[in-house]
Amino acid sequence: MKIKIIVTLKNGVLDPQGKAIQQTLNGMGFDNIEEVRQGKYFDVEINEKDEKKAKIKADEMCKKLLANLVIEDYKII
Amino acid sequence: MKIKIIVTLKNGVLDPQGKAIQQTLNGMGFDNIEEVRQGKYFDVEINEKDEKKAKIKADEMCKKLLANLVIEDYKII
Amino acid sequence: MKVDQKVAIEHGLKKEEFDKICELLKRVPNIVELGIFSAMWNEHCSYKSSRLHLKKLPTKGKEVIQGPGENAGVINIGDDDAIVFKIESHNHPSFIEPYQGAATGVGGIMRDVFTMGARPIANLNSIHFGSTQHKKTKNLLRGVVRGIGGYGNCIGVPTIAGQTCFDESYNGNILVNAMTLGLVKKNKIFYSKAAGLNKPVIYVGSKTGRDGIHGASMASAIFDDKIEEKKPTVQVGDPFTEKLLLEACLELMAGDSIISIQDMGAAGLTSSSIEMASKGKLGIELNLNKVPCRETKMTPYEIMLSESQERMLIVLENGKEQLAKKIFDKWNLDFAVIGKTTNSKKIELYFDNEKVADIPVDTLVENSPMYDRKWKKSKLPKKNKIEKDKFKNLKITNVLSKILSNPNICNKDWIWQQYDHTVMGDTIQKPGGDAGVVRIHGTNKAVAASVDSSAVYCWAHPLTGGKQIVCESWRNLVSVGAKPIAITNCLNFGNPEKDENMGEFVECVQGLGEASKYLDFPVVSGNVSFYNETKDKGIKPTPSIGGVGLIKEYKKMVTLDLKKLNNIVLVIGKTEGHLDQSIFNRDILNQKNGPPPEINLFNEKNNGETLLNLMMNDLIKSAHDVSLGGIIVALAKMCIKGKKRNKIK
Amino acid sequence: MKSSVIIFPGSNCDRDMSVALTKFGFKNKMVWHNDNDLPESDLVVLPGGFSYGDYLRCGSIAGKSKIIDSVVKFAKSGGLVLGICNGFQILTETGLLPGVLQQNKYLKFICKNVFIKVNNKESKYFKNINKNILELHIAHNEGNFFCTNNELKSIEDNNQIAVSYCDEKGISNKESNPNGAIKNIAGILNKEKNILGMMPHPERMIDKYLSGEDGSIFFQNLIGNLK
Ligand SMILES: Nc1ncnc2c1ncn2[C@@H]1O[C@H](COP(=O)(O)OP(=O)(O)O)[C@@H](O)[C@H]1O
Repeated sequence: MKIKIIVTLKNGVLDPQGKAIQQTLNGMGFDNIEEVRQGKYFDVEINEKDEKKAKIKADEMCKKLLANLVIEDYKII
Repeated sequence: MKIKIIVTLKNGVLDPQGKAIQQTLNGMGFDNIEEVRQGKYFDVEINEKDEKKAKIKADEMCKKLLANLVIEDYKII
Repeated sequence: MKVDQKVAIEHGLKKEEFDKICELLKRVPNIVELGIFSAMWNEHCSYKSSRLHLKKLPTKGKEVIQGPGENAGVINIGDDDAIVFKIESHNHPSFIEPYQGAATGVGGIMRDVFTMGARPIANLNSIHFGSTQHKKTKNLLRGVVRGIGGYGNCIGVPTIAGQTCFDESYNGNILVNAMTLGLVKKNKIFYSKAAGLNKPVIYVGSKTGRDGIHGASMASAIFDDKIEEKKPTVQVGDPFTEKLLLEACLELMAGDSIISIQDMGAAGLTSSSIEMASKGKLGIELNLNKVPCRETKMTPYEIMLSESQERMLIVLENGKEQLAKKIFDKWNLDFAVIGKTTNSKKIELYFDNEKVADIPVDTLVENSPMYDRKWKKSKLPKKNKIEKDKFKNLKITNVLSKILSNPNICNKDWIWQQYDHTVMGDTIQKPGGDAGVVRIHGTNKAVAASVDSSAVYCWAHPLTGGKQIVCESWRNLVSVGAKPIAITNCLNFGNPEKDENMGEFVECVQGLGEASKYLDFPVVSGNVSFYNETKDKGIKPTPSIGGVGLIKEYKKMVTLDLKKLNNIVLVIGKTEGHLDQSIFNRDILNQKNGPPPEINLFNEKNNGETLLNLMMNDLIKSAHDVSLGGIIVALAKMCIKGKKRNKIK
Repeated sequence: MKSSVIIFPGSNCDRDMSVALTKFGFKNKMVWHNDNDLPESDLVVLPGGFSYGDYLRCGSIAGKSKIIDSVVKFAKSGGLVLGICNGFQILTETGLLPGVLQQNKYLKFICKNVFIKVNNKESKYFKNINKNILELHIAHNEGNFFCTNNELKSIEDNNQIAVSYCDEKGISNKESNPNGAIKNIAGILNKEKNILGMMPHPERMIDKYLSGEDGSIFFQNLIGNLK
C-alpha cells in the first residue's frame, strides 16, 4: 500500500526557501500571500496490506531517516 | 487562510533522490519498501477568506511558479 | 522572572561569578542583564581560561597589519594589498546537526572576514571525526561535507584546501573548523571600534528569530545524555542572504559612511554591540522594538541572545542613513536604525518604553573573569626500541598499501570535489596538493594557504606537538613555493577545569608560540574551543593551524606531482629513523606509545629557506613535505599524482 | 563586439564571465536583473551561480526577473543568448530551451574537469571550432538533463544537442557521464541555434595556470564567428 508523508520545518525554524518564494510571488503580483513554508513530501510504496502496520513502519522511517527531528516535524497521511 | 500544496514528479520522470532514499531504507533493514518518490510540500498563508477564491489563486501560483509542468504535477489540498 | 543564584547557575555561571556580577552592578541583575552577562562571561566569548596563555603568543611581525583582537587578522602582501584571515570552530553545533552546523560555521567565518571590508577569496576547513567504524561517523561526515559545500558553493568562494582526520577520540565530539581568506586594500580596512557620539547604530541583514539562543554557552558546555534537549538552539544557514549581505556591505564600504562594523556571531546582538562600545570606550543605547523580528512576541531577552545568522551591526556617520538604506533595499535586506552611541559607557536597552537593561560596558569586558587554571605538565614519553625482527615478516608492498588505505592518508578527492574550488577563476592550485593557491586577481601575485593539525603528536607530547604543527604548516607553504607570512589557529581542547586538559592546552600553546616565534611566522587571529568532551571523555588535543604565505610570481608556483622522467629525487633534512607515533608504528606494529618526532627549529628554517631559494631559481620541478606516513607515502603521492614510477635505492 | 552579462541576486560567476569575455575582445556590460532593458548587445550571457539560492528549483525564480522579458524578446529576434550552468537552468525554466536540469544522479555536488564532444557545428558558438573534444570544468549539483521522450526526439531531429559528455577519446557512455544526463547531454541549442545552454564553465579555463585552456578555444572561436 501507499503511504504519504509530509515533513515540515518546525515552527520558528528559519525557512530561507519559503521566504524567497513568498517574495517572488509578491513580486509576480500575488500580493496577498503572507507566508510560504516549504516542506517535503514522500510517496512510499510499502509491501504491507495491514494499514496499521504500514503506518507504524512509516513512523519508524520518519524518525530514523525521513525527518530531521532537530528541525523538522512529520505527519503521516 | 492556509492552503496546502503538494508538488510531485510526473510518472516516468526519474527521481534520483527518491531512489537513494529507498536504497538507504532497504539498507537500514526496512526491506519491504518498494518505491519512494519525493515531492515538495507548501504551506501558503493567503489573506483571503473565500476558500474557492484562495484555491483559484493557488492554482495560478502552481502553474506560474511552484511547479515545473514539464516534469511535475501539483495538487491543492 | 526573579534572578537568583539558581537561575545564574542554570545560565552556566559559577556561584562566585554571580556574586561578582552583583558586586559590580551593586545590585542583582534582571533576567535580560543576566542573559547578557552569561553570554559575555562564558568561555567562548570571554576566553577566561585561555587569555592568560594566549598573551604569550607572538603576534607581531613586519607584515602584520592587525593581530588578534579584531574580527580577523590582517597581513600585508605588498602593493597596498592585504589579506584578512581567520579560522573558527563550529564543533558543538555540527555534532548536533551536521549540515546546518557546518554550513553556519562557514557562513560565520566568512562574515568575520568581510566585516573587515575584504572580499573572501578562499575557504579552507579542518574536520575531525570519530573512527570510521563508529556508527555515527558516516552520517556526520556526510552532513558536514554537504554543509560546508552547501554554504561555500552558494556564496561563490572557492574551497581550496583542507584536512580530514579520523580518530576514536572524536567519536562523541567532532571538530569542524572553517577558515576564510579575504582580500582588501590596505587603506580600506574596517574595524569594530565605535567612535563619535550620537551616531546611528544600524541593524542589517536577516530578521531575528529565536534560533540559537544561548549558542555561545552551548559552545562552552559538555555534552551529556541531555544533548537532545539542547537541540532547539540549532541555527539554520541561509547562504543566499549571506551572499546578498556580502555584496551590500562591500557596496556600502566603497563609500565613507561606515564608522565601525561588526558581524553578529556568537551571542548575536549582545556581543556585537558591546564589543563596539567597549573598543570605542563609548556607550550604546538600543531600542529593541526597532529590531526586525521574524517571530511574534519576542522578548528583549530573546532578541539580545538570538544567534540568527546573516546579520550585521553598523555605526554610521550621521546623515548617511538614506544612502545606506538604499543599498540594503536594493539587495532586499532588512535595514533598521536601532539605536545610537552615547557617552555613558553603558549598554542601555529599551523595550516598550521601558529600560530593560543598564550595564556598564567595562563590567562585561575588562572585568570579565580571567582564570589561571591548574595545569599538569606532560612528561616526554620514552622512545620505543626499534625491534628489527618484528619487521622480518612484513612485505614492504603490503605495508605500503595498508598505510595508503588508512583513512587519514587515503585520497580525499571525493570530499573536495563536492566543494567548488575553481569559482572566481583564480585557483591555480586545487586541493590535493600541499597548500591551496589562489592568484590575487589581476596581479602576478598569489597567496597559498593550508590548514594542519597533528593531534596524535600533541597527545603524545603537547609541547613538541605544538611546535610540530606550526612547522608542518610552514613546510606546506614552502612546498608550493610560498614565503610563509603568518598563521591563524583554532585550539580545540577538552575540559579546561581538568588539569591534564589544561596542561595539554598550556603546553601546546607554548610549543606553538616557540615555533612561530623562531620561524617569524606570527599568530594574527584565532579561536579557542574548550569542553570538547562527551561523558567525561575528552578529545585528543587538536590545535588546527591555518598558515598563509605569499608567492610573488605565481608562475613560479610548485606542485607535488612528478613531471618528467629521469629527474633527480632529493630528500632535504636528516632522516633519523624515528618511528614512534608514525602510522607504521601505530597501525602496523600496533604500538601507540612513545614520543613524537623531535623538532629542530634551526634546521626547519634553514631547510625551508634553502628550498624557497632553489625554487625562485627554477631548480625545483616538484616538492612535497614529508609528514604522516613518512618518505614512502610522500613519494607514493608524488608518483600517483604525476602518473610516474620511481626507483629508490 | 558587445556583450551583456546579467547579474541576478546570487549569481557568482558573473565576474569570471566578464573577465573571460573581455579577455577575448568583447566590450562587456553588466546588467542588473531588475532593469527593464538590455543594452545593445551581440551576445547576452546568463552566468553561473546560485540565483536566489537555487531555492524552489534552480533557475526558477530568476526566470521571473524583470530583465527576462527583454532577454526573451532579444532571443526570439535571433540574438545570441548563452547560459552557463545556472544560466542553462534559467533558460530551461523560462522555456527558451527544452527539458529540465535535475539533481545529479549520485546526489552530490561535482566540481571537476570533464571532456565534452562538440556534436553540432551549425551554431555561431561552435562553427569552425578546431577541436572536437574539449576539456572543460563543471561545478554543479543539478546538471542532470532530463526531458520527455517526445521532446528528446524533437531535440535529436532538430540536431539541438550541442555538446555531450565523453571521455578523453570522445566516447560517450555511462562512465563518462558525470551526472546522469540523458544521452550524456552537456549542452543544448534551441531549434534556431541562437540560444545555447550548457553546464560546463568555459570561463574557468582561460589560461594555462588554471584548470586548463580549452575555454579560450571556445571564446576565441565564438568572437571569430561574430565578426
Ligand atoms: N575537508 C577537506 N576540504 C578540502 N580539501 C581537503 C579536505 N580534506 C583533505 N583535503 C585535501 O586533500 C589533500 C590530502 O590531504 P592530506 O591527506 O591532509 O594531505 P597531506 O598529508 O598529503 O598533506 C590535501 O590537498 C587537502 O587540501
